[in-house]
Amino acid sequence: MMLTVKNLYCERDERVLFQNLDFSVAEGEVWQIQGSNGSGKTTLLRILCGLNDEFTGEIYWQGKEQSKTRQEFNHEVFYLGHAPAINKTLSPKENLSWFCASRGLRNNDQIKKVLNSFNLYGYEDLPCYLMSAGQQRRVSLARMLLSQAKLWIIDEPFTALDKQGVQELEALLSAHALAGGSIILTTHHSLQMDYSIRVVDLDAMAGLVAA
Amino acid sequence: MMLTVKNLYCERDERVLFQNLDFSVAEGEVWQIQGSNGSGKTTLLRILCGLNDEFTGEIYWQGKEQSKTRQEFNHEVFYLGHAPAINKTLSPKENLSWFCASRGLRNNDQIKKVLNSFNLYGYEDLPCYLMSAGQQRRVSLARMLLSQAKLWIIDEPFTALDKQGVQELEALLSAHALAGGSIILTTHHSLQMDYSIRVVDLDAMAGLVAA
Amino acid sequence: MNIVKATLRRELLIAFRSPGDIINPLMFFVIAVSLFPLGVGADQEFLREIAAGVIWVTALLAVMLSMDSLFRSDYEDGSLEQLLLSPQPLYFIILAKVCSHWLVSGLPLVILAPVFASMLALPEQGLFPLVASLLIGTPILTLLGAVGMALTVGLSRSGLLLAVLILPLYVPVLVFGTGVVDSALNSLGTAGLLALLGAMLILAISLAPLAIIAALRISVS
Amino acid sequence: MNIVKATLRRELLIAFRSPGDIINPLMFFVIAVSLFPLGVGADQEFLREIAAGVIWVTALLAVMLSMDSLFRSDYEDGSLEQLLLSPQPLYFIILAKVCSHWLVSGLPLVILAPVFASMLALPEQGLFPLVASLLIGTPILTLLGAVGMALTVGLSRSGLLLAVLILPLYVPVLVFGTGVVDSALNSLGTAGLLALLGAMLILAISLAPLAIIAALRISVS
Amino acid sequence: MGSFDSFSDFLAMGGYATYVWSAYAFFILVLIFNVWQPILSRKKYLKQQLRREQVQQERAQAQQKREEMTNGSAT
Amino acid sequence: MWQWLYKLTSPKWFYTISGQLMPWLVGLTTFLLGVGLIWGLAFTPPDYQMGENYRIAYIHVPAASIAMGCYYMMAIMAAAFLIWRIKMADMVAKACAPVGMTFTALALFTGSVWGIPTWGTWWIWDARLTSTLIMMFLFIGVMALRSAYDSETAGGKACAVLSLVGVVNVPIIKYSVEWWNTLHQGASSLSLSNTAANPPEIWMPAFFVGFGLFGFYLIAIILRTRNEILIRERKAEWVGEVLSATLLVNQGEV
Ligand code: HEM
Ligand SMILES: Nc1ncnc2c1ncn2[C@@H]1O[C@H](COP(=O)(O)OP(=O)(O)OP(=O)(O)O)[C@@H](O)[C@H]1O
Ligand SMILES: Nc1ncnc2c1ncn2[C@@H]1O[C@H](COP(=O)(O)OP(=O)(O)OP(=O)(O)O)[C@@H](O)[C@H]1O
Ligand SMILES: [Mg+2]
Ligand SMILES: [Mg+2]
Repeated sequence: MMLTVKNLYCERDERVLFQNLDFSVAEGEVWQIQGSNGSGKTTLLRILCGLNDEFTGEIYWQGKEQSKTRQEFNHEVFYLGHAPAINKTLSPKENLSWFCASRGLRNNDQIKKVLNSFNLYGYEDLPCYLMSAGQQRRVSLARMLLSQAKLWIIDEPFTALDKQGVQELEALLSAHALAGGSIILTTHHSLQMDYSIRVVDLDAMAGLVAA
Repeated sequence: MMLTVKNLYCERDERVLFQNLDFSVAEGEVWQIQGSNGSGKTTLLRILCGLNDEFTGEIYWQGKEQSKTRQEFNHEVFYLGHAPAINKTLSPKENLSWFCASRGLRNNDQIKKVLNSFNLYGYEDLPCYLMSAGQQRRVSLARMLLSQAKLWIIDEPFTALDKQGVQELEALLSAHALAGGSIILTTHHSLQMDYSIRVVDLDAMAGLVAA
Repeated sequence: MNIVKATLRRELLIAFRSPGDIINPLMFFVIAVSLFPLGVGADQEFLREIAAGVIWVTALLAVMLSMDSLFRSDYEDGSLEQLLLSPQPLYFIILAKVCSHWLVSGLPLVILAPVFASMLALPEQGLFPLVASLLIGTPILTLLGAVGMALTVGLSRSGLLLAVLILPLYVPVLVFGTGVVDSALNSLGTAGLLALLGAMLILAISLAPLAIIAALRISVS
Repeated sequence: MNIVKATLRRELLIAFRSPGDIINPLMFFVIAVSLFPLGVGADQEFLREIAAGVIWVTALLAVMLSMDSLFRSDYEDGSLEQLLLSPQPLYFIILAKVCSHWLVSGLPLVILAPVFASMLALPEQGLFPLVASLLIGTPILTLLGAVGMALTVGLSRSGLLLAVLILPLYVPVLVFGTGVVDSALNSLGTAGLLALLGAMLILAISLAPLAIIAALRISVS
Repeated sequence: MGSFDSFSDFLAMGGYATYVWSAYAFFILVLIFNVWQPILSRKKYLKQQLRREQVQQERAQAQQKREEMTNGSAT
Repeated sequence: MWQWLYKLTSPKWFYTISGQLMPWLVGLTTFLLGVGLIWGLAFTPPDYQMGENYRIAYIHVPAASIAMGCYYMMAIMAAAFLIWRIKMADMVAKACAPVGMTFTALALFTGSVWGIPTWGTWWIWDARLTSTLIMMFLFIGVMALRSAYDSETAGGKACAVLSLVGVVNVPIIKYSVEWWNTLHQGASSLSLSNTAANPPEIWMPAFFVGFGLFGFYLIAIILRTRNEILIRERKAEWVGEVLSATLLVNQGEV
């Protein structure tokens, strides 16, 4: 088991987002977090990757308590949130090379290859503010491949992508899972992957705080 | 004819959003502007109501050139954009009463009635930041009824509304049109109104700037 | 004018609901004024010479820095669009907005100024001229600042840009304002200078709203 | 450390791409310094007395007001989350960020300060101590300001709140900084005071990043 | 040398050499800057335009290739 | 007259005419500046009071007055752009800011350098000096505002509004600062030497340098405006032709 979640409970503004939440993510598994707007999907992902600690319950990373293996955890987990984490004045190459450095990688030669595979040939050195929303999203997603992480936690990765982009991303996710990696994602888009997907439905978990 | 648009042309970032755009909105008509993301729907609505003057072509309001009848035009047209125009520290009542004053109306007694009809009974005096996105949207929409305008220009009015809210809004739009008012709106949601709707499709209008 | 009353009411309500907008410029003024004795030395003889200048420069900076709350939230929540589409005379709406902003950010400074002036050992005959000059001068600063703010409200990262744009324009107000106190301390008449400041205020009241409206139209489109 | 180099590179690149971030604090400094003679009078005798204090207070305000560009855009585009999830030592990344921010917003002030000091008629023997004290003092200001900024970056309208939070913390730096120049003008030794400032800098370098990290975690969650 | 006795006198400017010559040096600097900068930015713009055209051509070619490939695999 | 003015508002006409005019302007400017500078530097007799250092006046005075003229020109162009929406006016206004800034810097620098031997200090808070410094800030403000806008038209309009607000203020600034200074210290001690009272050998070169510098100012504005035309009108057919022609020529060296 890579990630194990036990008895997770989170409330916000007098409303329970989820309670008694238990699940384990094994290698090669793809998990989708489902729920309507405001049901707590983003909150859950941020709890899982350690950006939010307003919860009770336990999270284990490869058997050890997550909060005690932070460095290792950060090495092996990649998180991509709603925001693209792309500086608009920098070019894709500059953005990605800082990203690599921030993860302790030295694969500058790979950046160009990965950008090409995301259909960004010719845009490597253009400042990102000159690019469309979809292209910026691609730059953001390119980091997934560069990160060399085992577990990808991605929030709404399909936003702003066109049809072709969606297909390519789905293929990429399948490939990562087939290669033994794991994925936790949320999306309002219905996935068309040839891969079995496990689901956590947060709408079923909600409730009112007991008075 | 309330609003007549002749030979409208608009480009942005080297891309023609629309060209040779002609249409006339008569009393009792509902027009929907269609198009994919970034096709220029919002831009068109803002041009029509006079917030944007980066275009060429003519716009007539009741036969007169729009730019020459600004005051009258502003009296008889109501615009609601992406942003709700709701100050979050004020209550719905306070927000709406300033709105009425800004349109030269003195119908403070109507505000409560309109708020009730938008299912906001009991929320009149709560600051808006304590309300959900949907409730804020309702406050914003309540201004439509208060405005006493003939032409409503509304951008994505259905966002953040739940099922019931959507039905009620559709009924409201039909009622306005039946009473002789006109509506121009954009939405990604498929309208379920018993009313014939005219369509402008912007995707068909786009093009590249001639080199 | 119903709309003027309504706008004043709205703006004052908003300000009192988020008290930071009133307290912060005042606190900035108080802290910055207190920094000067620490920076230039606490000699009374000496402080009295710089008192009026320091108070004026700090008040000027406080007014400039408080401008951010004038149009920012209206721009972000879309109220500014509605305002520009109002069939009522825009000139008066804008004037009412600026006026209420001065009431919550400028007036408290004017009221507190004599306290700090006497902490800085400004002689007594300078106190009333100081207050009078601030009373006429700060509205001019607010009006000019509103023009700068209207020009920069649409920019994502304006930061200190506002300062670069409008501080040079503040120079005459500063010169005449401190001039009033100076004349008083040298036992010269202050009426002429105050009248000059008043004329500038009238000029600003009549022209600045037009510039603000033009600038807001640019920022919103 | 590869990550330190990479962070410095990134931050400097961003700064040079949006030159406003470099120019605006500098222009604010220059304009605000020029306002003082207009406010307090142009008498040379008199200006030299306040020169060091005015330069220090204005530099302090400029540094404080420039802080907004340190974490704001990273917060808004989500880079801050990525930074906090980095497996590399955060302490050094933060230090590199603060350092590059000082290089673009603090260092130019230090370099330009002697020019404006001599415009304010600061005697020559005060110039070097002024530059030395600013060189050691402004990084402390930047580090303290970064703590305040990290605390307020998550708030939608921080504005003058930052000023109210950190200006009081700036007081010791201001006192010792102007003290250095004062001692020099009175022909006393400046080494002791500079050493004290240096000690404060070392303290700030070792502790402030920890406070910044803690504050950023709070702001992001 | 006009009103000067010698060239070195001219350079010395009656003891004011630093002032006069630094003023004139700055003057020349301003002249050069105001001509050079627009010329430089014109060159940069032309270069950029050239590069844009090249990239556009390359993208068009790549697009064509991809279309040919997908058409080929479809039939 | 009107037709000519109307033509001026056409970028194409401006581009071609300025292109044809340029060699003449460059020639005339070089001649005037060359004659004026050599004459002024080497052939005029030294001033009986200031000695040789008055030769700084030959560049200081025209630089200062052209800088001020440049600000007014920028404001006029701003008005033309806002009122009649003449795009050319905005392009010229855009060119005015950096040129005006460098000329102001030149006036400040030469004045300061001149002040060291004559006044014994390179800076005093004299009315004229202070108002020149503030004019420099105004130029920088306009440039900063334009660079902060992404959109060309919006930036142009914003700068136009700022320039106009500034131009209302310029006389007020000048007057206020003059008033302020006389109260604190006598300006008489700084009275600048009066060129009108000097013999023609002294002021004739000043005319040459003055007109030469004015010619140079026009050249600088025209160069920048031409660039701006190429960038903004890149979709116009005639610009396409100009571009492809220059690109063909340049392809060799690029
Ligand atoms: C930083 C220092 C200085 C600045 C900013 C400055 C600025 C100016 C300005 C704005 C003008 C007006 C030009 C016009 O009206 O057309 C001017 C003219 C002049 N300046 Fe300066 N100046 C400075 C220092 C000096 C010094 C040190 C001297 C000589 C002792 C000097 C001598 C003159 C003369 C002779 C004129 C022409 C006078 C006239 O036409 O009325 N300036 N300067
Ligand atoms: N910073 C916050 N402080 C307080 N409450 C918040 C905060 N952010 C979100 N919430 C509330 O927490 C709940 C869950 O929000 P969350 O962003 O996790 O929803 P989500 O499932 O990701 O929704 P979406 O589909 O819109 O992305 C919502 O009701 C929201 O109002
Ligand atoms: N301020 C702006 N400056 C320049 N270009 C803009 C600006 N705002 C929008 N655009 C561009 O104009 C085009 C049309 O945008 P617009 O907002 O009108 O689209 P839309 O049809 O309303 O899209 P959506 O469905 O997402 O609301 C887009 O390509 C966008 O990139
Ligand atoms: Mg979410
Ligand atoms: Mg839209």
